[in-house]
Amino acid sequence: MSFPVEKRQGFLVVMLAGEVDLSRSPEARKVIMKALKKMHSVMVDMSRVEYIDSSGVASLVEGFQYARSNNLEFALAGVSEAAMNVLRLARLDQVFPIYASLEARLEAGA
Amino acid sequence: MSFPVEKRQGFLVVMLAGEVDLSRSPEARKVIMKALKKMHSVMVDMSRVEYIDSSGVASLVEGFQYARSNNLEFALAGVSEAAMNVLRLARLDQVFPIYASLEARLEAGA
Amino acid sequence: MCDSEELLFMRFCSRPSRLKLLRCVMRDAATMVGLDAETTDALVLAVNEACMNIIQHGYGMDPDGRIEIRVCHEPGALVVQLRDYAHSVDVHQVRSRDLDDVRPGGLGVHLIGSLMDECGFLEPPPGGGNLYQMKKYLTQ
Amino acid sequence: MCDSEELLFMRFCSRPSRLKLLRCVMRDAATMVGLDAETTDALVLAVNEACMNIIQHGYGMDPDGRIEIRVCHEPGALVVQLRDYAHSVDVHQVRSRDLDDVRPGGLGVHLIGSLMDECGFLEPPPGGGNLYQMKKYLTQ
Ligand SMILES: Nc1ncnc2c1ncn2[C@@H]1O[C@H](COP(=O)(O)OP(=O)(O)O)[C@@H](O)[C@H]1O
Ligand SMILES: Nc1ncnc2c1ncn2[C@@H]1O[C@H](COP(=O)(O)OP(=O)(O)O)[C@@H](O)[C@H]1O
Repeated sequence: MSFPVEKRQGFLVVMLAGEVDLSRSPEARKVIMKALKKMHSVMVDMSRVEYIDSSGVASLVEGFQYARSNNLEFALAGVSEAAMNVLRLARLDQVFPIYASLEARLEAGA
Repeated sequence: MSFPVEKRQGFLVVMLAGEVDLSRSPEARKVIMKALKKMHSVMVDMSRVEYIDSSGVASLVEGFQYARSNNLEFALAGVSEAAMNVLRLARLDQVFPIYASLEARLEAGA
Repeated sequence: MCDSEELLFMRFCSRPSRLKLLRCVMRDAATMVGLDAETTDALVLAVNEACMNIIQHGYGMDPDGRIEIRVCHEPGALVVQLRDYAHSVDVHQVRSRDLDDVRPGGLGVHLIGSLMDECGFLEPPPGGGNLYQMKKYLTQ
Repeated sequence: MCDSEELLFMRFCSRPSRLKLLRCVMRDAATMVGLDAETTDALVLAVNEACMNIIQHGYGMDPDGRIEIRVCHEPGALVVQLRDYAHSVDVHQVRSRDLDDVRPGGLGVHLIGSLMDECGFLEPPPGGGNLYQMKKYLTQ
């Protein structure tokens, strides 16, 4: 069970869902890095994330850093309350670009 | 947390709900027997029973027997799939009067 | 040291209020080995009944008895072992009432037998008490 | 024999796939002592992080390490003890990265510290390994 990826305008949208814990975060990391390595900007749809632990968060940080050094956009969208709590505790809510929804970013254009 | 009882036409309706296991079946038994001892016919609404074990079933059998020896009606209504499976295994689906819903019995009249 | 087939080992007290936790744990163990919903319900009910019997008959409702459960994933079967430290069971006493003789109680052993593929007491373990084993076959 | 304050004791292997079961069990234990949803989430996350650390650092991802969890309901607190059989931890190494130095990893210990009221290693238990204890105070 991998996480689905969809092309939406200029973005590859990675749809994380369920429990992104140590057993699933390697998959999340793989999907995110694969999308970025196509030199594509990436949005992570986190609306259906029910649980994320520090290993899941690490996958996001790795994507964020890779994007930054390669001049790509990397953003989170529709972050669920459960995930947002963890990002807040890690003070990463101030680091990642976070949009209320995919649409909120897509409507803003390039 | 006891189980609620409601007066509906000639019946006292006992509304079991949730997990009627060894920790809750004494409560179920008490509510059922109390209603019967008022010399009232009793219907047990089982539509919201998520789990029932043999101790919960024993409470029903006790009510059924008491009603029979005292010429009262005792019936089950809207039995959830989870509860019906257990009644079937205990072959009690052939013993208890079982109605599809409270209304099904009430509409039939006295 | 850690038996790779052992899914989990849990110890808890002989209290009715612990059964909910037990069912939750069993449900998850079942999900982990890929049991379908119906088989999971059967397993959960059977293990619950077996624990109730320990609480009610083994420990006579004393809330401070110790119960240990071990769930192992063997090739072809999920194996559940329940161990108690109560007086030794007389296995001939362990049977349900005749189902046609309707009266409260006397259903647990029948339910377990209907729901599981194998069940029964194993050799009394060293240190006393009882060891009860149930198996649910895993169909591919 | 059965400590009346012990809610549960569970043993499982150092596999990431076991964390789901652990979270489920912790969630139920929290419900049993009446924790609210928010406190429960905090507890579950903290215990998950502590177990991850044992799996990743204690056992270096070896899937056959043994982890034991004990949850006790003390007056005023829920106490969680995690015991492993890995090499003894150098407690001075156990700290998260500076949060401002953003890089993958290095958050677990910080999360645990933020989420729990007390946490830390106890005296190494007889038989080796480590004993890590966390407490969540129960507000009435
Ligand atoms: N773990 C046990 N320890 C001692 N006796 C037991 C145990 N399990 C079952 N028994 C015996 O078997 C009988 C039948 O059990 P069961 O079918 O579960 O019905 P019930 O528990 O309602 O009596 C019990 O009444 C008891 O005498
Ligand atoms: N149970 C443990 N056993 C050994 N070392 C540990 C343990 N827990 C934490 N550590 C050490 O503390 C450091 C910080 O842990 P943590 O904040 O969880 O971040 P991370 O696990 O991502 O490195 C780890 O890198 C490790 O060196």
